[in-house]
Amino acid sequence: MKQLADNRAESSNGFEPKIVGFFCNWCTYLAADLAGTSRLHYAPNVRVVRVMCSGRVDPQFVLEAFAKGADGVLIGGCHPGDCHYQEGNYKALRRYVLLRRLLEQLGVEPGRFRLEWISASEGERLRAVINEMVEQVRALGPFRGFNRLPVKLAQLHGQKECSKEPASVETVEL
Amino acid sequence: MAVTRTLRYQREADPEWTEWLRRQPGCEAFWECLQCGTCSGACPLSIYMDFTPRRVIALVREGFYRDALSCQTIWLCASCYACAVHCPRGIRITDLMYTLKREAIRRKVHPKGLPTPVLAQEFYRMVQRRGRNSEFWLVLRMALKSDPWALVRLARSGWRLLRAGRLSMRTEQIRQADQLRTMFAAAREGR
Amino acid sequence: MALRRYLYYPGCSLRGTGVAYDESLRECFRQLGLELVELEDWNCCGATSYMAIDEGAACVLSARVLALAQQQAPGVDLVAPCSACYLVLRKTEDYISRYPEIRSRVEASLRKAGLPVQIGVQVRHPLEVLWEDVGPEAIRKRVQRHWRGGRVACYYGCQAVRPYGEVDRPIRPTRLDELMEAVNVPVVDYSLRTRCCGGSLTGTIHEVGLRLNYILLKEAVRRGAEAIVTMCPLCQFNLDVFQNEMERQTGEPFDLPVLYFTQVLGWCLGAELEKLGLRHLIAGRDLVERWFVKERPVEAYV
Amino acid sequence: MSERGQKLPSDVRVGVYVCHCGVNIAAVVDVRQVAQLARGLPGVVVARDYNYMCSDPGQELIRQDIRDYALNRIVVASCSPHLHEETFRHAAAAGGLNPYLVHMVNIREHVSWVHPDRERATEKACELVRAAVRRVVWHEPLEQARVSIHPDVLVVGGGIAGIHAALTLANAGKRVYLVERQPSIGGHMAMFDKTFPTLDCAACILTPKMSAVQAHPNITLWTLAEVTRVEGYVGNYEVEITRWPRYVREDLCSGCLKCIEACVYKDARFPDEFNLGLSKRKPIYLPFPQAVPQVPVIDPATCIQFKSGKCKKTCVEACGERGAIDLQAVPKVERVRVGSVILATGFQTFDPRRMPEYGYGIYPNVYTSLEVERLVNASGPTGGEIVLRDGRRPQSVGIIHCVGSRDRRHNPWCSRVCCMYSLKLAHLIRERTGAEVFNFYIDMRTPGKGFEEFYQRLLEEGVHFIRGRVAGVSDWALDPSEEGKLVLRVEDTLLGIVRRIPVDMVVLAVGLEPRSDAEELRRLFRVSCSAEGFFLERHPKLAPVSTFAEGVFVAGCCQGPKDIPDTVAQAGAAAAEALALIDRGSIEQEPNTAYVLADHCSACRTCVSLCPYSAISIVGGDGRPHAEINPALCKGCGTCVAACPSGSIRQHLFEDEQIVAEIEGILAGVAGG
Repeated sequence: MKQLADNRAESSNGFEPKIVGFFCNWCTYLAADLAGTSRLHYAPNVRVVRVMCSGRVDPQFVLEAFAKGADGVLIGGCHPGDCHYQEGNYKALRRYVLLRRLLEQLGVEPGRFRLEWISASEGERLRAVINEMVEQVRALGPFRGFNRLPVKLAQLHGQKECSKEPASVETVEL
Repeated sequence: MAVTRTLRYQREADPEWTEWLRRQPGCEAFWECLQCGTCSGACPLSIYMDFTPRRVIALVREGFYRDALSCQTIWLCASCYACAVHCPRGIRITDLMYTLKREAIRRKVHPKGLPTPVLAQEFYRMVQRRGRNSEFWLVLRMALKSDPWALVRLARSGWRLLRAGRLSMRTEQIRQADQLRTMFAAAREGR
Repeated sequence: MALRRYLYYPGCSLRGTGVAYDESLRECFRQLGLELVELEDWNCCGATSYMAIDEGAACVLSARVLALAQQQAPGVDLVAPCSACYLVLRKTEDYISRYPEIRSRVEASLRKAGLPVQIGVQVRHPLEVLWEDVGPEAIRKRVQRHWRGGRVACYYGCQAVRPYGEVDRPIRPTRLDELMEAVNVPVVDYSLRTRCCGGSLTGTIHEVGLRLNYILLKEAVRRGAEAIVTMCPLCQFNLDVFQNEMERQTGEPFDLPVLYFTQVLGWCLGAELEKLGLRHLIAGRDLVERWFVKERPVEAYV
Repeated sequence: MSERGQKLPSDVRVGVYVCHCGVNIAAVVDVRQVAQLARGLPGVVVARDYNYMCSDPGQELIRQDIRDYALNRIVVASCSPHLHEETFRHAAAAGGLNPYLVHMVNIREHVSWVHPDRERATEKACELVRAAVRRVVWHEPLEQARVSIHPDVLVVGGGIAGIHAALTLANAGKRVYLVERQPSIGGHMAMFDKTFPTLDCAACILTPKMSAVQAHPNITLWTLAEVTRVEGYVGNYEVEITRWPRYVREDLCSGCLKCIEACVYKDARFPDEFNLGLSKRKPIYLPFPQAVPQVPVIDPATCIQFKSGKCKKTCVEACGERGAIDLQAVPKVERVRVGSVILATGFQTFDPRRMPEYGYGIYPNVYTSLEVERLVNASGPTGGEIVLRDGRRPQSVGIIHCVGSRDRRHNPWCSRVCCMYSLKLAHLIRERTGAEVFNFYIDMRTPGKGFEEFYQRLLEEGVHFIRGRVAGVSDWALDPSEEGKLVLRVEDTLLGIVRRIPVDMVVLAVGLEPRSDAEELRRLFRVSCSAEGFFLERHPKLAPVSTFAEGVFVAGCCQGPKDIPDTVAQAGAAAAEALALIDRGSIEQEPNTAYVLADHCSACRTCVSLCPYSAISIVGGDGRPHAEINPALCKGCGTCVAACPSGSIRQHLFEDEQIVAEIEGILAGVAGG
């Protein structure tokens, strides 16, 4: 009980969430560049990992980020129909929907994991999304780690390092 | 022949006041003003004003708050919002005028002899006490306070209204006037 | 037709000089099968004067009205026929949602009074209700009487179509014109349809207020209108009451009926004549008496 | 971990360079502290901060350090990789290092320009640098692949921009496909009478260029045509163009126009599109006298034959043996292969019906500036006479500037050309009618060559310039002098007085905006648009005609409002960029392709259907089947990499190890990680 109270205290004062962003090279990364050239100020809590396409974001990266202590993960891609690679963003969306379900089972609140379509011209929107998410995660408090891992998910998490066999979990249809 | 000397020293400007104004509800956007004059062109009352609405914005932008607060313009504004719907910058000029009115009354620098602020204050007092406004008594009190001669003119229209069954001399009052008073007090205290 | 229910907030004017609006609105809604339930113990909205004195108090006044509506009939729309009330209530909603400082003051006051703090009341103008919930086509089908009067100028006034409202588009609105045409009332193209009547200026800076209304009447006449149709008690008052005085000052004769749109609509829909508040009108009595008569149903003309 | 452990090179020597970018970064980020932190990171041999890393001495610093410290990895923390990744790769290559052993950290656009708090900005910069150092350790030397560039070029849009670009390319000996949607090329410029500020006749300067397009052996001109499908990438685009039928065969028509004369409609009675409805045309018509091609077109929406099938077909008769009229024509689809594309699709003017306060569509004597362009045009509906719709000659004219422009409710941008064309129209109206002309402006913008002089000339001509935005136009007369006129209510802001000005004619200087279907074209070519909807250039200063789709260039007003000289200059620039690409013959491709670890692959085929480029196939059917990726087709999106259930697809430059290392680097400071 006491620990819980401490969490609350921490979340209301001084807690700065750490959010890992996976931004696609052609839309959201450029939106962040545009926010820069437009000198739009926003919360400094997101650290961006550039990928060529939101379709490149492997669920493993997201799990890795949470496992290593991220308080939130934000994936940014092109709007539907705008993907530089035709439909990588749709693939990202399919994966996101599934992954969000898994994360919920693992005790990751929905507000910690987001997929947003932000085009190269939407610097203003990028700022809004980041500020909103930072506030949301701040309100949730620090991420305290996954629930006890169901076996299947443990496999999924470690699969690239420990297994050369195709995984038999839900992710195959991604 | 009398000549007037008009000169503004920069020390008369108060940029902090401008900053304060900008933080008031409805006043956020005046900084974006292009000085295009659409507000004045759209305003049906601008032709009676000592400064056009555009010039009032120019004054507040530059921090010349004395001119902006003591002018007649803000009391001629009938709050019709024509300026606000036409403004290409989305400045809610009417709400800015309200803020200036409040500030003028607070600082007691509104032009004397104009009945508009008197009406506003009388209206305020009446509703504060009874929760509703009774047109007859409101007009009577305002006339008595500002220009008793106007009663002669008012009597004529009053008579017509009375004949048409539109003048009620009853004092309107809500049942729970005390509840309203509690609410005002709570709001003043804030959170 | 299923009876639709609305909460009704008459506002101070409809208790005094705007009594004709109150009577005709109730009758008009009854004709269309719309029920109005008056909000209990409503208070003044604060009008234009309150904002000029105390912003917080102004918001508290309107917030009480909204909270009463929430308390007495949650989920039911609140009809505010006075354009000023309409704008002020909607503006308050906007301010509460937009400015946390105002929200906290308002919420404190509501809490103290034991009123609901979460307010989700839709404030609507009767024109908006008739247009959206009934529709000009449905109204056209219910016409009972053939308009005998002359052409009218539709005057929207300012508040109802301004930034916080949704009655119609703010510049060159057309819904009132189209509604009049739906009941076969001929309209003129009135370019001053949203030009302000000056509101309370006729009471404060009388000469200026008078001039504004003179302009409105003169242009309506120039356009060939024989009457003006209004949708706000203050507009109706200003245009109706001072015609004599204008005539004295300018030497130009003015005797134009200044009607509420609910009076015209009500008559066309077959309302009882006595319930339209026609006796409260001041200018253009002769025309009013000639136009508004108990009439055979419209079939007689076909 | 074992796999990663194996790959980790034993002797990693990283150099870290933190750029000040003058004060752009250094004013917010404590660059010393960032370099200090970098020095302590494993593998880092040298870490420096320097004023301008992209400058020659900055790059020399990297080259020198590679030699002096035997560096084999470079991290540069400066601006966006979109700006200078190439620069630093070159610098590394010049120092003898494989360019793909460099990684950039964006601490300007993503840090110093967006986070004013020094402490937190520095913290973020430090973490990003730490992540980059961990990532770069996993970088490997890569070879660039090259793709050849098809020498043909597609130009979309036949206005002055498209015409100029097409001619420039064709004159350089390149084959050009010019696609225009209208029945004639010429675009908006063909509608103008005179051009500012020189007042030279638009037709006189444009018509020869239009004819040259028609005559040029290297240009294939398709009018009434639209791009309907685009595939492929820089160097090898495959484009499908749909050609809508003209019903008059260009190859057979002699341009005698007898068919038009012969039409069963003796009088023209349908609104003429080119004259914006100010005149009438027949169902068979020539869009305008100088149209290219000089071939009539039949409008099936108004032609009796198309509507009822019961026409005497006098046009066919008149054409006689030539038989150029083909009423059975159907849409035709062309497929072409090109190496590069120039988009020159132009603009549309703001529709003033969106601003009812100006009375367009309500009062007949309110015109748009484009309509007045037609009115003053010698080949226009009135033969250049400026008359109102009722035939009267206006004695007073009000020109309202900035209609739809500089307006947050509509288009917030300045349309750039309106001040100048308003001056031009004011001059022409005054010259031809002697009318009193009022210009209502917010700010006069005359920043071009000879523009200010033209403004001066108009001032001298006695044209009125009233600084104030007109609030409304109406026929409300307050005074007998205003009866029958349109009255403009405006604050003359220089006088501080509200004025009512009655005029006979109102001209709305409508702004320029993106074409309503720009969005569709944008998707077809996978370019980006700016927030207002104009095509987005790769860099506003340094790559003004390139887009984020390589090999696709933009010219003219589809990129933003501009006047004719700027449009032509930009079209020339776009043509030059295309030429440069073609003459290089081939282009280096970012080696970020995906590849398969054949031993790990179980040939489950998950990836095959995912690939948008059909780059993946299953090979080795007899022995051990596995997926294989054709590097020439792979564009490096990485979707298959993320989806591979066995982790046997990998991606150069975006290896799992690199990304995971980056994540770890970011979070290394978080407890419990």
